[in-house]
Amino acid sequence: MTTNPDQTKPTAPPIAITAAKEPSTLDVSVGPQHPGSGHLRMLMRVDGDYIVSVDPDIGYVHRGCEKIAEYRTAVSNIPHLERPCIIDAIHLNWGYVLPIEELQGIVVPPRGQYISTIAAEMNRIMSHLYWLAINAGVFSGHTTIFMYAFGDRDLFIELAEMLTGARLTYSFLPPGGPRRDLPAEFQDRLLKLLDYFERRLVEYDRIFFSNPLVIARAKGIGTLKRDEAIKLGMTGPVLRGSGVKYDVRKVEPYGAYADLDFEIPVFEEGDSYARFLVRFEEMKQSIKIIRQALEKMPKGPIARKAPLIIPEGEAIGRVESSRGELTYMVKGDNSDKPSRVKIMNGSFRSLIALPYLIRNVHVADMPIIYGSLDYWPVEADR
Amino acid sequence: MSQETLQDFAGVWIGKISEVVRAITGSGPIKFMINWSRMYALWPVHITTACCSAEFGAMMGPRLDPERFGLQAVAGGLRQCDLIIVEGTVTKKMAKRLKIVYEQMAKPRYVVAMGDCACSGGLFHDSYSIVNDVHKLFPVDVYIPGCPPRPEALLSAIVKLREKIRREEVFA
Amino acid sequence: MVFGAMYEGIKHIFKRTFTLKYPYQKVLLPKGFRGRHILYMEKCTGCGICAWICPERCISFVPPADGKEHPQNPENRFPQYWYARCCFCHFCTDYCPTGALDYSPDYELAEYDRELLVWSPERLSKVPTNIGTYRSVFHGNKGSMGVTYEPVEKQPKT
Amino acid sequence: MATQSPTREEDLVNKLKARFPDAIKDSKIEGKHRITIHFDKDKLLEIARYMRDELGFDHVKGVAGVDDPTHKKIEVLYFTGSFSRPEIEDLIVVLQAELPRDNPTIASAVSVWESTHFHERETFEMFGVKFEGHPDLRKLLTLDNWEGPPPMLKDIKFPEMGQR
Repeated sequence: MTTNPDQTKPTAPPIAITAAKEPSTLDVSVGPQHPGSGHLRMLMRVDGDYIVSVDPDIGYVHRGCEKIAEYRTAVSNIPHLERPCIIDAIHLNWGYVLPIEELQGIVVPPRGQYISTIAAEMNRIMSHLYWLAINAGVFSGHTTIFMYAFGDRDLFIELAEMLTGARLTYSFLPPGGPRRDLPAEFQDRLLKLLDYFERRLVEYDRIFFSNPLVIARAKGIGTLKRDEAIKLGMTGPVLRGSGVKYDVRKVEPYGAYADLDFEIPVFEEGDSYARFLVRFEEMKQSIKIIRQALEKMPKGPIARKAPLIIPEGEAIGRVESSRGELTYMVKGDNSDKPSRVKIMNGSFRSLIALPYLIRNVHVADMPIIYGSLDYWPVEADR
Repeated sequence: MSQETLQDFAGVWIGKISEVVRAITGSGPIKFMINWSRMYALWPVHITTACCSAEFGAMMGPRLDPERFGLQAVAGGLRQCDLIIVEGTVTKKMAKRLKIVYEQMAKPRYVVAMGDCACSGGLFHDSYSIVNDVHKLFPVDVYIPGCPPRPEALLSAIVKLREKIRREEVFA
Repeated sequence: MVFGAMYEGIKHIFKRTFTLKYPYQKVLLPKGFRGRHILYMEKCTGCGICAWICPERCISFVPPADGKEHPQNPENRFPQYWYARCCFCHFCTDYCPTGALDYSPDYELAEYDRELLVWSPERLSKVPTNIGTYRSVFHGNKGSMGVTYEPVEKQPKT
Repeated sequence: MATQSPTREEDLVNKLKARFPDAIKDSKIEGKHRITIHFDKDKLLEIARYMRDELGFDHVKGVAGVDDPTHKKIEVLYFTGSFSRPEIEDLIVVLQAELPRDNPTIASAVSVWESTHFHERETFEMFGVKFEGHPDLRKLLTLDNWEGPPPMLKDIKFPEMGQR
C-alpha cells in the first residue's frame, strides 16, 4: 500500500469520517458529471497529489424501490425491482422470487431450475464483461478492452434476446419458474459461442490482464486484508479477492447449483489486481457451469402456476449476484402486495470500502480502486 | 463626431450587419453547410443519470460504432459538447445538477430523452424522489421510449435528431 | 513485455469489421423479441386483465375510432398503450386470456413530441414491416470478433 | 424437536439465552438457515459484542427498518452472518428490536460491527430511527435539503403514490 512518504501529512481517521479541514487540503468534488465516476459524487479531500479522505455522496439514482414495492402486486414488482442492477437483472429477479416461493410453498420443477441457472450464468458473464469494459477499461483509460469486451457482450446479449425476448431487462422468473422454454437453435448456438469466447479470453489475458501497464497500475493498489474485508462486511469478488472463500452458490445452493461442480476462485493478495483476476476466473467457471447445465438438462415442465396472494409471514432469500451476496427480505400480509421488501445488495455493502480504501493514495489511483470494487451506483441507491 | 452620433451611427450599422448576416446564413448553401457541420459533430455529454447508461455504453461499443455519425464519447469539457442524452430516471437530486450541466453547454445544444423514465417517469412514475417530466427542465428534441431502448433504437433517435438539425434555422 | 498486447492489437488491423451499419443494415430479431405490441382487434374482449397486470398502469381503454361493432367485445373498449411509460415487459401479452396481444420486433418508436407516443388500437393492429434483413454469422477466427453480419438470403419468414 | 443432540441452531439459541436471560425475549428457528431473535433494545451492544467474539458472527449484511403503525412500533432488524467460521457460514441470525414509533432511538452498532455504518445512515433517513453514538449520522439518499418526513413510514403517502 503506497502511503505518502512524509507522515506529517494529515491522515484520515479510521472510517468514513472526513479528515479535518487543514489549510493544506483542498476539497475536490468528483461529481456525477465526470468520466471517472459513475452516478455518484465523491467529495475528495486532496493534499497535493494525495487523497486524504473521500466522502461518497450517493443518492443520485435513489428511486425508492422499497417504497414502490409496497404499491405493486407480487408479479408487477418484478420489472422495477430488476432495474437497480440492469446489467445483472436475472439475479435481482431471482433473489426477489425465492422468498415469495418459500412463503407460498412452491417448488420450481427441475427443468425450470436448470434454465434459470443457465440464464443466471450467462448474465454473470455479461455483467463481468460490462465491468471489464467500463470499470476496468474506460476508467483506467484502456479503451481497447472496452471495444473487445462490449463486442463480445453483444454476442451474449443476442442469445439472451433469443431466450427471453429482451436485451437486458428480462423479467424472466415470475414466482413459479421461467416464462419460456429454450428455443430450438439456442443450444448449439450457445455452445458455439462458448467455444469462441474461451479463445477470446486468452486474447483478453494477453492484452489486458498480463499487460505490464495494467499490472503496474493495479498491483498493490487499494489492498484490503482478509480481516479488514470480513470486518467491513464485503461480499462477492471483493471478498474473494481478499482470501475469504464465501460464495452463496456453495454455501446455500439454490437453483441447479447443488448438482453442478465448479470451483470458487479466491486470491490472497486483496489488492485491485487480485479483484481483477477473481472476476476473470469467474467468467471461466461460468462457461463450465453452462456447459454442464446444458448436458444435464432434464425434461419436463418448466414452471408451476403460482397463486397471486403472498401469505402471512417473513422470508429471506439470497443469491450470488455478480457483485456478491444479494439478500432479499419479503414480508407478506395475506394480500397480493408485499408489505415490506428489504434489498441488501453487493454494491451498497461495498460502499464502505470507498472511504476505507481511497485514503493516502494518489489521485490517479482512485479510478482503479473504484473500478476494482465494481460498484454500480444505481444498485446501491435502489 | 460627438458621443451620441457615434452611438447611433454604430447602432445603425451593427443592427444592419446582424440583419445582413442573418439573411445570408438563412438561405441556400450557407445554411446547408452550417447545418451539415452541426449534424456531423454531435458530441454527447458524459453524464449518466440512471440505468439506461448501460445501453448508451452498448451503443458506444464496436457493434454500432456511432462515430459514423460523428457521435464521439467526449470525456470531459461541457463547452465542446452539444448533445445531452438524458439516460433514464432523473431524480430530484440529479435534476439540480442536470440543469447546471445544461446551462453550461454551448448554444446550439440538443436533448434526447432516452428511455421511459426520461419521457414520462416510466416505471417509477409514482416515486417520491423522481422528476416525472424532464421537458420542464429544458426543451427536449427527441423522445425515445423503451426500458431501456435498444442501442439501434437510440441510434434511430439520433438519426431523427439529425434530420431535425438539417432542416432547422441557423439562428433559431 | 508489452509486445504481447501490441501483437494482439495489430492482429485486428487485417480482419473484417464487426460493425452493423445501422440505418442501412438491420438485424433480423428472433421470433419472440419483446418490441412493440400487436393488437388483434377481432380477438380482444375488453376484459382488462392487461391493464391490471401492467406494472406502470400504461394501458387505458378507448372505443374503436371507426365505431365498428365487435360482437365479442361487450363494452366495445380496446387497450390504448402510452409507450412513454410502457417498460416492454410483455406481462400483458402473457396474461391475455384470448391471445389478442402479440410480440413484434419493431423498436423504432422515436417521436419528436410526447403526445405521438400514445398508440391507439388501430395503430397497434398494423403489423410492422421494418423487419431486419441481416443476421450474425460465426466465423470462428476469421472475422475481427469472429462474427460478421450477412444478409439473410431466403425471404425472412415473419 | 426431540432430536438427541440439539442442532447447532438450538445450542446457539441456548447459549444466547443462558448469557442474556432477561434481554432475549423469544427466538424462532425458521427452516435450516434462519434464526430470528427478539431482544431488548438497550442490551444491543453487549449482545453484539458477545455474538461477534464468542459466537463468531463477524459482519452485518444489512439493517432493515419495518414500520408497524397498528402496534405503534418500528422494528429494526440486524441481519448478522459469519465469514470466519465455516460451520455456521450459511446461517443468517436476525436480531430484532422493537422501538416506540414516536421517538425511535437505539444504540449504534458501528463500534462493534463497522459494516453497519452506511446501513444505519440509510435506516435513520428512511425511518427516522436515531442511532446514538454513530460517528457520522447524516442523510444519505434523498435530496440535500429535503425537509420532508422519513419517506418509508407507512402512513406517509406522497401525492403521486399509486396514482393511475
